[in-house]
Amino acid sequence: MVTTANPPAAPAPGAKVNLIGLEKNDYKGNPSTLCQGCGHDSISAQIMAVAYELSLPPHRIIKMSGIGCSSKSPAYFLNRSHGFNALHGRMPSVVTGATTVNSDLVALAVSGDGDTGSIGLGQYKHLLRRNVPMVYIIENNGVYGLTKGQFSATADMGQKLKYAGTNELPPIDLCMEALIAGCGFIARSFAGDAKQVRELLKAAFNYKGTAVLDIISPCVTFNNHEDSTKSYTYGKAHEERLHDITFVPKFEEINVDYEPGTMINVKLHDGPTIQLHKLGEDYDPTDRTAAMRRLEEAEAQQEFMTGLIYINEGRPTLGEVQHMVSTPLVQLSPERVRPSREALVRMMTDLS
Amino acid sequence: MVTTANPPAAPAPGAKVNLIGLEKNDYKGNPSTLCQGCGHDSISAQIMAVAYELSLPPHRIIKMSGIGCSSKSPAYFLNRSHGFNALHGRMPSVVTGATTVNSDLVALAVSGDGDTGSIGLGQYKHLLRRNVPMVYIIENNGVYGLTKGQFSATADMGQKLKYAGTNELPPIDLCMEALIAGCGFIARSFAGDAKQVRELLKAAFNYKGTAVLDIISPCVTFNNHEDSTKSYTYGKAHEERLHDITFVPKFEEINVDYEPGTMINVKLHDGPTIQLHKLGEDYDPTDRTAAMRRLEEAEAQQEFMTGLIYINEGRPTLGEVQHMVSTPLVQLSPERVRPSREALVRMMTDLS
Amino acid sequence: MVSTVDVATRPQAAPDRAQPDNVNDFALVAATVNGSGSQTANATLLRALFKMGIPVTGKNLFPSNISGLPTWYTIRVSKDGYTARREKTEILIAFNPATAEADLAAMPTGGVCIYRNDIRFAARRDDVIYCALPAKEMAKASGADPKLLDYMANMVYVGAVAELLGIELDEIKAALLFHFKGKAKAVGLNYGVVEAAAAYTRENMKEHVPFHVERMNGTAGRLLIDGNSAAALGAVFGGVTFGAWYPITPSTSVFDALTEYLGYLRRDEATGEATYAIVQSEDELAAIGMVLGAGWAGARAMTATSGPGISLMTEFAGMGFFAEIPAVIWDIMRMGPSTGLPTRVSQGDVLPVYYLGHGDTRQVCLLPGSVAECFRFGWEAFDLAERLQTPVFVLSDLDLGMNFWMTAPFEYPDKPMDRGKVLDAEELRAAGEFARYRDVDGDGITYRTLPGNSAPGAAYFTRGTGHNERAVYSERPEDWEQNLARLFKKHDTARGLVPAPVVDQHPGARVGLIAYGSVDPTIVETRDRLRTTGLETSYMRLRALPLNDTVHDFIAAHDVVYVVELNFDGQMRQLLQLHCPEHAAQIRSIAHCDGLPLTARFVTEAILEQEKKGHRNGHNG
Amino acid sequence: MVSTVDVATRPQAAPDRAQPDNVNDFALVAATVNGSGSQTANATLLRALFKMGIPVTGKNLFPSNISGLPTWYTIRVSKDGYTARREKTEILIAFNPATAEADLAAMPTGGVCIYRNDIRFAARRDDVIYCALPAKEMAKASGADPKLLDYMANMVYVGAVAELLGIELDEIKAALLFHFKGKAKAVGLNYGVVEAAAAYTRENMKEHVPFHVERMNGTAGRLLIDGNSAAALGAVFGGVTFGAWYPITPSTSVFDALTEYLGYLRRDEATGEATYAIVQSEDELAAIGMVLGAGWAGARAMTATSGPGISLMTEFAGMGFFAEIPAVIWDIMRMGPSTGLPTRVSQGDVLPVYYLGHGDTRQVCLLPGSVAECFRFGWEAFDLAERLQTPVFVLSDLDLGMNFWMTAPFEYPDKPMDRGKVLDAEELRAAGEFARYRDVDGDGITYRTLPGNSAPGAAYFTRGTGHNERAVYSERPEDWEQNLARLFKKHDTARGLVPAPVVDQHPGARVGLIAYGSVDPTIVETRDRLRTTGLETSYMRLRALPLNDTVHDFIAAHDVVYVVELNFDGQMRQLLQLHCPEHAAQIRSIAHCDGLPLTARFVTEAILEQEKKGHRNGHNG
Ligand SMILES: Cc1ncc(C[n+]2csc(CCOP(=O)(O)OP(=O)(O)O)c2C)c(N)n1
Ligand SMILES: Cc1ncc(C[n+]2csc(CCOP(=O)(O)OP(=O)(O)O)c2C)c(N)n1
Ligand code: SF4
Ligand code: SF4
Ligand SMILES: [Mg+2]
Ligand SMILES: [Mg+2]
Repeated sequence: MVTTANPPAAPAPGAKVNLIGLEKNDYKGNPSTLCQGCGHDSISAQIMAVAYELSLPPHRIIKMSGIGCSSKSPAYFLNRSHGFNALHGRMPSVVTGATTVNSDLVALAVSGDGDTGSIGLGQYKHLLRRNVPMVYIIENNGVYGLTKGQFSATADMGQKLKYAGTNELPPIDLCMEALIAGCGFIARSFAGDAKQVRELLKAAFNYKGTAVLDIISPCVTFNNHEDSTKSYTYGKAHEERLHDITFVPKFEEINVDYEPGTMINVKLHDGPTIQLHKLGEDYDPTDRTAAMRRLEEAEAQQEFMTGLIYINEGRPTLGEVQHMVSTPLVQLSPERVRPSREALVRMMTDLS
Repeated sequence: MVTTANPPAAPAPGAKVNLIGLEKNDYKGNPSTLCQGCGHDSISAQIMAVAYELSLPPHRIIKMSGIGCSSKSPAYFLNRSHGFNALHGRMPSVVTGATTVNSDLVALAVSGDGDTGSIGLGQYKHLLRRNVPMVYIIENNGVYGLTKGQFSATADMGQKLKYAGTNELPPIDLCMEALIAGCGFIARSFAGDAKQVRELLKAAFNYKGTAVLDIISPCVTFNNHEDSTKSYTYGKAHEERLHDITFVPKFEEINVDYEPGTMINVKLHDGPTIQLHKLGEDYDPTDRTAAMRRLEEAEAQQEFMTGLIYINEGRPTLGEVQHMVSTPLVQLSPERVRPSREALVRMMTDLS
Repeated sequence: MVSTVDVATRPQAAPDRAQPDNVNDFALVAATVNGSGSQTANATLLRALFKMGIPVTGKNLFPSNISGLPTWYTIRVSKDGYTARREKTEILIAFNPATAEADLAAMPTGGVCIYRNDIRFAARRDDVIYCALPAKEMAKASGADPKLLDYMANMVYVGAVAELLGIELDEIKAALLFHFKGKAKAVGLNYGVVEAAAAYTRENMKEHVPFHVERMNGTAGRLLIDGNSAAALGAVFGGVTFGAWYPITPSTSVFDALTEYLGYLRRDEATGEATYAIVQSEDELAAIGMVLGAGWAGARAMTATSGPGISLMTEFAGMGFFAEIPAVIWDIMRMGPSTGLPTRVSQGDVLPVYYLGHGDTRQVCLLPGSVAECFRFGWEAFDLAERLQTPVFVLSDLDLGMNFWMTAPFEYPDKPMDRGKVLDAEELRAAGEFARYRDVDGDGITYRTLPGNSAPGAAYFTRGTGHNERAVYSERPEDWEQNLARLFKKHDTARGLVPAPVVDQHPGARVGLIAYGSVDPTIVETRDRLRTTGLETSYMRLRALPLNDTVHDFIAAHDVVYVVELNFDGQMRQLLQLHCPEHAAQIRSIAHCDGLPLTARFVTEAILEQEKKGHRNGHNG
Repeated sequence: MVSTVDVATRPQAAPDRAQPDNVNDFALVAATVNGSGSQTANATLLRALFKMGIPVTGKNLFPSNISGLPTWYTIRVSKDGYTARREKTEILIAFNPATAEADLAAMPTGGVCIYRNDIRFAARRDDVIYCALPAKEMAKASGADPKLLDYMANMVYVGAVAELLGIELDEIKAALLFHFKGKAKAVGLNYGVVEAAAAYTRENMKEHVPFHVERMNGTAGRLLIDGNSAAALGAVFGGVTFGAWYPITPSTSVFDALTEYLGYLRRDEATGEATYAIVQSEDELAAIGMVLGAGWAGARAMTATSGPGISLMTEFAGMGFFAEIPAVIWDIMRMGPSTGLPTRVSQGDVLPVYYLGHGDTRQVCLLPGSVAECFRFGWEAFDLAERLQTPVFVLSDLDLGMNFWMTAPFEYPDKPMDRGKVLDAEELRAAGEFARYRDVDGDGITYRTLPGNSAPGAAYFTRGTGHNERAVYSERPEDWEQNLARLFKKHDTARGLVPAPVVDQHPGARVGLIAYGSVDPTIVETRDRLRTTGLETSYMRLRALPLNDTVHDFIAAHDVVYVVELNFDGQMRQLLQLHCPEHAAQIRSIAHCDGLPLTARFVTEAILEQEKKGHRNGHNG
């Protein structure tokens, strides 16, 4: 958890600041060049809000992305964080390298359904298998926005698009893919559901492994007609929340108490809690088989289900299985990484 | 189905021949250069036997593979079939092109766990999504044989190897991957279980879409020690058959009758039947959710379950969604593929 | 309301009445916001001018973005028929507040600035003529659906420009009819705005505009089309049966057009079923894999991509070369390295594609220099790929591929399809013997069979590993050496089969120019300009790689040759120096690459400068 | 039983007793079956000879297969210290029935054929000396575990060879001790067989063998090691902290060794925790992606691969060049194109790697010519990559990487690590201003900050798209042009930073030789041979790309230079011609590539032949 990493700086007189003395403005990015109303921009807004609320030190965040409208969006938030706009579908490998050598960094990745589900599917699956510590947001609009409206691998079967015609292939469910790849934090949300996106993001930032957020994010230019399951209208009309989710930071007391059975508390590794308030159904996101069944159902019934689908902090992260020294590798002194003259002599004698 | 495609040739006097007048020898390949006792060789043997039994015309089979010991094996069977030893992990795309332009061909692909599960995972998943008509055999030994014993993505967690040390990552289950990718024929078997491999292969050759056979095929040189779940000894000791499977060609009458409930008959699109004789459990391989649950269980309990895990011929194949003329594209006459002089003139006037 | 620069303040520089107007020889640029539908307005102007018989070209300079960023569309009218880019644009349509200031500043003296009247210029120049248009009001007045207002606003400048330059309104109407495929309602709505804007301009613009167009006979029998559509149409007439692709700018429109044309021209009359298959793959690696699989099985298969996709195809490209599988790959070049500038042009993939693949590879490349050649190479590439049994790369670029160019109607293929050395079952039974990689004819090209061939001995094993004549894996040194030597012999055979350079040798010229692809129109204009300075030049336009001997002769015939190309590293210059080491030092590079097509002015000056200092092309290795 | 060619049938050609024996100047080849454990036997012989002070090299010619196919292991003993491959092998150990016939036929007259007595030669030559060994029986007699019988059978030839050539049994024993890391039981078992075989040979072999070895002082203070281990060790002393890789022959042993050495040398004494991380990736695309991510974050990161992996890394390589990210990529070159021959050597990736990536790219390449240089470049590559902020490719090959070579002990890095232009928080606060891609120092190399830097303004956005000095996306022509021009300026800066060529200029020599990498030993021997024919030569050994001016001077100083390399296309010759166009025609190519290391005989003859016909290197473009 990184919220209190930095000594609070002196707040600008009068300005409203967070725990580390930063203002909302310190989390801003460049003006967006995306289309007016693009779902991706509303997600960017939530990212900025959450980073501020959680008092994340911007310099410890790295913004990672592939290629696409979605992957452009890191330029539109957190200007005080380093960013890496990688190659199409290859962001996961870059994050793996960066986070492994510097465990102090908090990786926030933004990708698209094409970037992750089409060209990037292999890297996505192998990243999840390694449980690389990061927040992995998929801004899922069912099309290739930046190349003007072709079907992506998450487009629904039978869906029609102006130029691309009718999609005759079944969609890839990136949450199900994550689940069977051993991912321990899987959520689906909707760019139109700001509060849920925010709470899920907070939880994700506090999860120790790979946290996947598959957020339906309408492409207003190429895939926002009523009959598209990735449109605002469809989303607003059909979203089915699994629960109401609230993130409670570790320093906040939970003193309200609820009737038994109306809420599930999920404690995270270093303190904070995710509160899941029961809605229609009984759903336990810590039960992997249940999650699988529920995803199956939702797909079969074309149900737009959102919320925290699965959470489990049990698996070790890639960093953990590397058995590294606690100091981030990039901070090791020359002496610790270049063995001594004597060591070389020893090797040479052993070899001769 | 291709069994009676060719007019029977005149059988060599005295020689035992199949329906199309070919001898066992006509299905042979070059001598194998794999290690003595390699599981891959026993699978090759079953392929030759089945091709002969089903009277498959060799010239209509294409042998496709990637790179690896497993991928070498097509050189060791069916010398009278064209073969394509593609790039590491990229066989699926090559098969997609070849079968789409010539629907007369029967694609028989052999890959390895590294070829399919590591470098090839993306192409594997997208091929399955398209439901390309083919038999896709994965000779799964949990290691990279040809590069001398590194862990592949299907190696069990905690497994130890001489050079590679201990595997700290969870295995990828290529059957589960196939299932959620929409594959309609998914079987797991064991190179040591010749009969089951044979019957599954017969069924696979008669299935209209992508038929996946994940066959545990021990690497005697690098991964055959007792404590390896991919060893002969382990396989022989732990194999759990879901059922006894018998393939019944369409021209054979099924006249034995079994007590109700002891057998499931699965009819395939053009006549033949797969008979599943009940063993310990009630298992219906046509129920997708059940299949998913069963795979989950097996993985959780580290159970070595074999048999026909899932079958469903419902989904259209890639060829079907292309709405092509019935003649294979490669057989179309020049007149049918080069429009007329008049057509060009028309286009030119439309454009000016 | 309209600016009328009164006599007192009229700029000295402004054209003197005595001086005749500029007729049919100027350029205009429409500065708009992308996604606002200005493409229709620009296409309408372009087509109307074209139909008035005036030679035109349109170039779209657009951002890598979907909507909201600046776009510039330049239309050059040239009575002399020049179609290269031209720096100077005398007429500015300033419809983008974000860039209006800079656009105005960039105008030449005496130019005309047609602008949206809600734009306020901070630094108003007094050496240009202004024409303000109440675009928003007129758009509203049109009664169009609110969603379409921006779009309609652009029609306002169409009307104004037509009025100011004298473009015939009938041609505007005809262009709209063409654009909207005859849809009366759309045409009516748009044309209404155009007429109103024309009328408004007529009444309010008192100032004389010293530019106008006059009907002439410079485009008779020709049509306007973009290179990517031409390429797709060529492929359709080349009998393409399989296409696999992954979207990437600027190649996407190749497959958009291909899908459209195949739909018209390649369905069974009776059943409406397709005689082709198109697969949108998960990435370029899969796309070329599918294409090689299809080509191996005997289909005419193609893909189209751009730089990043080419990089991803590297491993398969090497396999195609080594396993000898026909395939056609269109590379619509954009600005690299890396993701570079997706919407800017370059010729930066020549060297990397020629050597694409690790180990010793040489790829065959075609270099179309016009939309007509895009069409021709569209079908010819298949003949070459199947004849040579190798991948054939067609290197077009964004300028040629995505912009409209004038052309004579395309010529129907002048030869039947060449399917290359394929033995069918009968031929094989007759021949008796078959070894996939045996050089029977001595041209390095061997015979192949297709899967499905029922003759005994037809089958062979295709592999990227070393093999002997019978396609069996072999580590024997002789087998490797012989096979690779044969592959390079085949490469030499290719020199004679690929389209030869087009040469215009000027008797006694000291200086030769070599160029290729979309740079051609620039060279045509450059040579005329050089001639006026007294410098006569010869010109060789390359149309393919590998190079052949005519290149030697051309270079040998001149004291110096300038290789003009749109990349940084002088990539073709390097290949020419390697091809003619004995002339390497007299081959000079004029390589420039900033995302824009080369202009005749730039090339002319670059050559004259080098001629002055006679400077030798230094160490570029 | 043993063949004793009696006097009557003794071949004329057989060495005349009068003639002295060949001492310390011959080669032997052990023809065995791979997977049979003959590597231990061969390594033992090699090491024993080496420890007797006799210069040796061992070359393993193995199949791309795990077990059952023919393998040949050649040991050359050379009192003169030559280590290149040598065609002639006077002593044959024929232990593989499958190849025995051909192996025998290939022997020189007067050679010695030591064979398993169960092998029957159809065509038995009478101009060689035979020594038959009851290998199977002796293996059984050893009482070893049946699983180990093949293995023990190989120990039999070790004993016989030792006896026949006079290799000291103590050194054999010492070698076994070294091999089995002192495990007494294994040593005892093997040595027992060796002794028995030696005794058997002593008793049964009556024939005089005209070859023997004598202890000398040619290897004092040196050791034997393979290039891949040396590379790994160099990386460890270079402070590598991150490695990502995907297995591929012949590079796999780089990471095997790296993992082993890091385990010894780079764990925290107290906790035993690692100061490094190694990830086996899912493919090479991911491997280089991880390495770039780590390099961007500030780590010294590397990967190792071979041809096919290089092809897959193309897109990321271009991005590394353009986004300016340090990375070290070892390419252990094998035979390409395509999958080619995984267990055969070539230098076929020079040109493709130098230009790796679409668009205008130029990669920095190091060319180690010895195991000592593999070690040195192992650490120096990181200094260069971080100094130049670009991927650095180290082009080794299978011969250098997988075979044992003699070397002096490696020298400890002679300079502290150069981490390049990295601004930390303090420096940045001091500097105040920061623009990621601004050329402050005029050397084309700009300053970078690492993620985690807390100073305001430290953050920037890394991208493969066009950008301005502040790393902001830009389509401005000037921005693109300036940035690319700076990248090429940086490339010129690199010319001065990479290891300079090693030159041995012979006063007045007409002929110059240029080579690189594992071809070096061949050139050393070739020059001696040429000298005996009266042809003195100069020699320039290239150690890196880009090339620098010393190359001009060298070429200019000679009438003709021969570029000797192990590929088909004369790849370095091409780069040299491009680097020195004014000398292009006097640069000749001696390129040969059949999977085997070049021999001095071949190169000598090739040069003499070209010298005779003075033929010029024609059109290779
Ligand atoms: C290797 C490569 N292939 C193709 C492209 C072209 N391209 C850019 S973005 C994109 C698709 C993006 O779709 P998605 O990830 O869904 O993002 P969106 O624009 O929909 O947010 C493609 C195909 C590329 N940049 N690189
Ligand atoms: C692009 C590429 N990377 C790496 C290799 C090296 N390689 C050859 S086979 C192989 C792994 C094969 O493993 P698997 O598919 O499981 O087959 P097996 O040998 O185990 O049957 C690898 C990594 C290659 N040939 N090509
Ligand atoms: S095209 Fe679609 S995805 Fe891209 S910015 Fe516009 S709305 Fe967003
Ligand atoms: S190494 Fe393993 S997989 Fe390869 S042939 Fe030998 S036993 Fe089979
Ligand atoms: Mg998308
Ligand atoms: Mg395997």
